[in-house]
Amino acid sequence: MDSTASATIPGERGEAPFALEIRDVEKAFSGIPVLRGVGLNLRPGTITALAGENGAGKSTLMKIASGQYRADAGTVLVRGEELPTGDAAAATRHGVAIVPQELASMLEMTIYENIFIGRELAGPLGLRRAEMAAEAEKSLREFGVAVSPNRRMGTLPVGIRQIVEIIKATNTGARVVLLDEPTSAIAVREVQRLVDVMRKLRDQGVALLFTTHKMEEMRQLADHVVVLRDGRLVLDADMAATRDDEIVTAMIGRELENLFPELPDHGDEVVLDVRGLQVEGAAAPVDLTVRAGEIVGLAGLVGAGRTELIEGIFGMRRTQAGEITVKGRRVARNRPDASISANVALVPEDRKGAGGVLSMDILDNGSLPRLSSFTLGGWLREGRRRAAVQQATTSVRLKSRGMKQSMETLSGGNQQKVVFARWLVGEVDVLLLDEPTRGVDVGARSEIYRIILDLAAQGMAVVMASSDMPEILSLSHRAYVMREGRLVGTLRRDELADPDIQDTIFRLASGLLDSKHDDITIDDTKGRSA
Amino acid sequence: GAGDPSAQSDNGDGPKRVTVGVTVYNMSSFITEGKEGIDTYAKAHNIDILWNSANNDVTTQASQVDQYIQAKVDAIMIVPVQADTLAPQVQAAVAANIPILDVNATLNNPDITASVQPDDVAAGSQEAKMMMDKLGNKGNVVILQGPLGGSGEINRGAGIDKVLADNPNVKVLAKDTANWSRDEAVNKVKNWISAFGGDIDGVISQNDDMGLGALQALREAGMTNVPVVGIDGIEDGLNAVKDGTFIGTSLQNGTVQLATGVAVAAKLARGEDVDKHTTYVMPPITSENVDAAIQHVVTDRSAFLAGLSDLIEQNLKTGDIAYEGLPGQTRK
Amino acid sequence: MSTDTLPAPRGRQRVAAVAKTLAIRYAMVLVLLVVIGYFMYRSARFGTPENVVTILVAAAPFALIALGQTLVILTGGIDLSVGSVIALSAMTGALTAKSFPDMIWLALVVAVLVGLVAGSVNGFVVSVIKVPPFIATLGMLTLASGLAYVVGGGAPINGLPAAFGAIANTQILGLTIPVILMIVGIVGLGIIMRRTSFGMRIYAVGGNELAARIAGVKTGRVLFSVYAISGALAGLSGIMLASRVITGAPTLGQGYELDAIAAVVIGGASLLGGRGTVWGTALGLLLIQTLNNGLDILTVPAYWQDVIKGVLIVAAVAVDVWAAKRRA
Amino acid sequence: MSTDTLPAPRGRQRVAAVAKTLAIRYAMVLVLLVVIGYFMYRSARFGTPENVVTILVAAAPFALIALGQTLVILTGGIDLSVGSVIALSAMTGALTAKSFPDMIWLALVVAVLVGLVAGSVNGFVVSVIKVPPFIATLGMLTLASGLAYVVGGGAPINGLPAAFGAIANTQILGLTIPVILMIVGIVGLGIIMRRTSFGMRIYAVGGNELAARIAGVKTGRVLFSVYAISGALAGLSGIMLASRVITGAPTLGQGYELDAIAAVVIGGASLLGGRGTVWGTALGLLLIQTLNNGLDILTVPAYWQDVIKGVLIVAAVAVDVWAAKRRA
Ligand SMILES: Nc1ncnc2c1ncn2[C@@H]1O[C@H](COP(=O)(O)OP(=O)(O)OP(=O)(O)O)[C@@H](O)[C@H]1O
Ligand SMILES: Nc1ncnc2c1ncn2[C@@H]1O[C@H](COP(=O)(O)OP(=O)(O)OP(=O)(O)O)[C@@H](O)[C@H]1O
Ligand SMILES: [Mg+2]
Ligand SMILES: [Mg+2]
Repeated sequence: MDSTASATIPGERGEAPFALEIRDVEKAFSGIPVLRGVGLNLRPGTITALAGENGAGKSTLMKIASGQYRADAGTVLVRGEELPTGDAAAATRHGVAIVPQELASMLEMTIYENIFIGRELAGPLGLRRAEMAAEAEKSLREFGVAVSPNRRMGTLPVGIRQIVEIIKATNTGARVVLLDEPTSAIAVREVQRLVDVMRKLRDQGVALLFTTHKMEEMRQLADHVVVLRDGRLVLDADMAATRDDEIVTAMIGRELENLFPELPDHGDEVVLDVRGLQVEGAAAPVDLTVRAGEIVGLAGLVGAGRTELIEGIFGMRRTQAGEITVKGRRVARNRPDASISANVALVPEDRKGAGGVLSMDILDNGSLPRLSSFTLGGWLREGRRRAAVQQATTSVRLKSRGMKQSMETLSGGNQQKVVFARWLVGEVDVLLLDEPTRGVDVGARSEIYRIILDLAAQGMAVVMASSDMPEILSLSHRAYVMREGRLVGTLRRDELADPDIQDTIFRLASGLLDSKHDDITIDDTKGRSA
Repeated sequence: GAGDPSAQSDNGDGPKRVTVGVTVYNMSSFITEGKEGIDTYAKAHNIDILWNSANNDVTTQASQVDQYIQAKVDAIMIVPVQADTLAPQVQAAVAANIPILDVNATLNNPDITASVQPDDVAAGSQEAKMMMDKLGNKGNVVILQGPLGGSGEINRGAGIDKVLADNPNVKVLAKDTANWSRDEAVNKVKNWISAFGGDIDGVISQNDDMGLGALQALREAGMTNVPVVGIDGIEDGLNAVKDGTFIGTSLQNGTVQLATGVAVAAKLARGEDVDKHTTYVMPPITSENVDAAIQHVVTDRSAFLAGLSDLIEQNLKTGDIAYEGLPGQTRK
Repeated sequence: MSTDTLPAPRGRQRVAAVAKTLAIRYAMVLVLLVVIGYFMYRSARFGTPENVVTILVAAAPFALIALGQTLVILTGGIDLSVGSVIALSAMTGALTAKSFPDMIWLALVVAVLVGLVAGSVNGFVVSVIKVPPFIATLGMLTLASGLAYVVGGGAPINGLPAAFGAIANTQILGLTIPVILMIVGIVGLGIIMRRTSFGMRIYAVGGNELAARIAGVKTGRVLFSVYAISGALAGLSGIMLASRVITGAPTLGQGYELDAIAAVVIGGASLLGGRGTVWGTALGLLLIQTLNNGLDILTVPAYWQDVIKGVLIVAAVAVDVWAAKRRA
Repeated sequence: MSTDTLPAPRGRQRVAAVAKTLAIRYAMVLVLLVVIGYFMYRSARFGTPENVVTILVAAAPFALIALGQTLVILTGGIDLSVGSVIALSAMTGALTAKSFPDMIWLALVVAVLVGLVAGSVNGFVVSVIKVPPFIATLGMLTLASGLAYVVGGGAPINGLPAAFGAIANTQILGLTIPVILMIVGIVGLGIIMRRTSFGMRIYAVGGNELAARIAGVKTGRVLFSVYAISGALAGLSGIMLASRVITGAPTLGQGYELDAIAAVVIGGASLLGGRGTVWGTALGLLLIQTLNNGLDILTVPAYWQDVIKGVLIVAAVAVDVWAAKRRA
């Protein structure tokens, strides 16, 4: 650990304790060390970025600091007081709040109940529900989210749930706030609100620690950066004094070339043709055509209906009308198994809820969608299955203890890699991606981009919904902006290179600009083969 | 059930039409046969029956009695789930001037109007006696009990214990409940065979079903000459007596016992004179009279039912309500 | 159903639309009303005030355990032991009444305490030792049922003082004490669940234990208390049952747990926890008890009653599932 | 703990370390061995081959339903109806045997078919109508139990031909048919669950139904089939029970569902689905049956048996929970 960071502080004003002090924490799972003597100090009124590859131990460290895990060795101190290890409620009482990476919401409860649980407002006549709802609404409005605080959490998309989690953690009056990938499910605009909220808290003297895989966010927010690699702290420095490539090198142990590879041209053959697809609850039917090798991006704000559209195409969400053809063959609607048979693949947004089966191991998760190709009369052909999954997971640089490791013990980013990699074991004609690199580290991200392009080059059609703007801009041949379940604008490749494009997209997405704008037309039918 | 009064309202000028509410503990073969007896008697004597079963739950039975009181039936007959219960319900019935009687198990309530009770103690003694005779008053036995705390288990057990007390040379190796059930008994006895092996000289079962389970367990262990005795005289029990695998049983003819109950209830409702406390003393069934018993219970049942009404009228006059003309039975 | 995309319906149509909305919203109420209507049509006796009281009296002991069960199920647990705890507390209560015939209130206190202790053991085993609730309470089911026999040496406790009957059979304003307890319990707990942080935290623990813990809820304490409450209510139910029939029997309450759980689930609660209401439970309870009573009044033979009840319970929930889809 | 940071333990220490690892890994096996050891110490008869067979014979009917239950529980469901389905299929089987005394095999076929139909109804109600499994199978419990009485007109079916006993009592290589079915069932299903796509899909549906569906699993079909299998196995169990004692009783199998579910959960399965194994179930079953047998051999009175069993089952699972924490 870098000694300069801690050396300067306690001296200044005598014995002023750190907001959070982590000393020599060690943690192993089944004998395999995950944290190997990590020490870290957070001063009040600072924001620290915690960076590292998938599986480096970031979440584990945060879970120990918030009392969810018991450390094997080492201590955690909050304002000089030692926390009882493995006691989440005690950590909360000491003023440590956390937004976990895997969102922990009470799905059957309302937004305001989720926000106020544990510190309910009550008077002599019992709970003051109206007051709680009003306060929740105010906080939601600060984030620019216009949903009723009385909505059930379970009915909300992941992005809004993430915002509610952030509100919950930042409204507790906590002195230490830990945010584990708070921006992974939200788009630029919400990130901006988060930045405002975090800065406000910092100015109030709160110590914040957050993880992210995005360099811009670290730059924008952090005063300080620490990097974990293989359970060891390898960098602890002031943000201002550190270059991006230093951070990346510290993280992945090598230098990274271009994140986004060159985008090759696509073919002419129509692979995916969606006509008049009416997703249940959507305002209007959608038409969409994707050609061989073409990558179509879907941009929009949280709740714009990108996920719904993608899920509708795949058959995971009910559709009421429309026609889907893949390579000229009609695919039955509302049947994921039919989509899979037609070589359509989906990497869903919610990897925990819809992607992997957490109770199963990597091997099973990796082979589940293509089970038929690994069986003979219903009996598994272990050798083939193992070889195929092994190859696919290696290609995404999965960090695991082997094929038999249970999904739920993988780090978040590694889970995402499995959910992506499992389609690589067989042929895919249409790849539907919903936030494909959510929570994936930079190294693996470039790997995944390369794989997507390779597959596209072999003639696959890709539809990619993403809140990561660079991803949309650099990786799509064509992009749509969605609002309220409709495609409200199309952007060609050349338009995507426009320096003002981010602003255009934002204005389209929020309805400040409508599709009659000069450059932007819904030109989906253009060039469609009759 | 014969619950619809209008269906059979006009029955000429027989005795006054009355309604009897019956609640039974549950449907068992005893009750099912008994219901046939009740329906036969009721039809012949201008009685409407309201019939409910309590699923072995005391409080359900309490609610059913409450309902009969509300429905203002002319008499209530209870085959109790549990002895010594329902005091408040009996009180309410008496307050409403409805005769209420317990049949087959006692409510042990001084307010009860009448009762028709089997002599379970005598039946227990009777089967234990048969076993003692068979064993020559010495040896080791195991005992299968009914559900603990039920009046059958308590009273039959008391009868067995009384006989055993007089037989110091007979040792009880084990005694436990198999809840009247054949499949529970087979495992229980199997385990006892593991524990005691050939030391078991006899099985005293508080009912036939468990005795038949014991028989199967003994057969599985190759112990074919261990005597078994039961109570109740169900079809398979009687057959076991007939083929010699049971040394005997005691016939508790549900058809007779429950029909007698309804007969008493109807007479009370009509204000007729009737013996209010009758006891059903189970006739012993051995190889000598088993054929006649089988005819009454199984093979010639319709003939037996045809004569049932008269039989009961006669029995109520003599007071020997268990009489059904088996060899060895004499009318007092 | 988004009514705002359609022109506002009027007159008849409007009534139909409103009716449909109500039907979807209150599907289970509707099912109950249909059942009640049928019984009233079939028997004049069914709707009499006396019979309504009979239903309530029969429902009361179930209501008490179903209330406790609601809390347990809301946390995502299950309490299989309530039936046996009823037996055990009835036996100990009866024994107390027999030993101290002048202090009948003591029997009440002892029975509730016994239930509380049994429930607390469940709570401890679930919240501290972290044994799955199904096993923890199944163990207690077996244990308490054995102890119920031990208390009476294998026999029921009879010959209780008549005053023992006063606990359950005393009437206040025409209602017996168990019925009053039931009404107070449903209303009181309904309010507690809506209006106190205790209630909200029960939902939270069932909804997502980790999230609740991170938010500072002492989840262990919440878990412990729901089982303790369930036990105490079973104790209360046990003494009421014993007092009603003035006897202590080790078979009292046997199998009641399934009926209690059924009432909760029919009432719309999820066995996964986090979803359900006290009102729903009351509704489920009423449906079951109405069926029991109505079928008895029609003197449907017991086994046909089972056939009908089995089908109707599934049908009622099927209707509710259907309606819930439209509600969402 | 992390072995690479510590010097490798040697000699004695090493043995102790290995023993500890094994103990943690196979905690439930260890508990079972301790129980067996105690009984062997207390009674010389316990360990005899005859008694082992006695245990197996008693275990067999439970094993069949516990196997079906394992599949159901792995999907996150529950099948409460197996006890009643046993009764219903025993009754219909017995009735068939009585009506066609020359075609005993027909009784077997009819019983299994009746079980299959009952299970299929459960499967349909759960997978298509989407009624929660608890309610669907509770409805079937009530319905089938009612029908079991209807079949016999309220009474057991006695006077069956002696040949009816052949179904369960025929011996092959010294083992009766139910025991053979149990062994084949455990081994066969154990293999199926590990080695076939069917087994894997069951785990997937139970682990995360939505994710399974997205991965192309026809979840409805999987759900349907586990309930159908469970029903058919209950049918088989029913006819075996009836044949063993040559009678059809509507109370046969009553309450067996709890023992079957307990065996599955003691074996380490989660009622939330996705976790558990056939071997675990076999182990849980063996624990319960060994207790039943051993306590009978020691002639412990029935109610004390309950007390002991209640405590031991919880203790066994507590040990397993403790070990599971260390395993992770
Ligand atoms: N409960 C567990 N059991 C076993 N291994 C675990 C468990 N939790 C985490 N691990 C392992 O610990 C390592 C660190 O995981 P952690 O979640 O801390 O990574 P992370 O840095 O947060 O990664 P990401 O960026 O993907 O979120 C991973 O290799 C993971 O597989
Ligand atoms: N997608 C599916 N979801 C659920 N069950 C399925 C699915 N596909 C097949 N099954 C069922 O799995 C069982 C085994 O299937 P089968 O014998 O056809 O082997 P298979 O063709 O190799 O299976 P598959 O190719 O689906 O892996 C059959 O009962 C079949 O109905
Ligand atoms: Mg992480
Ligand atoms: Mg989305």
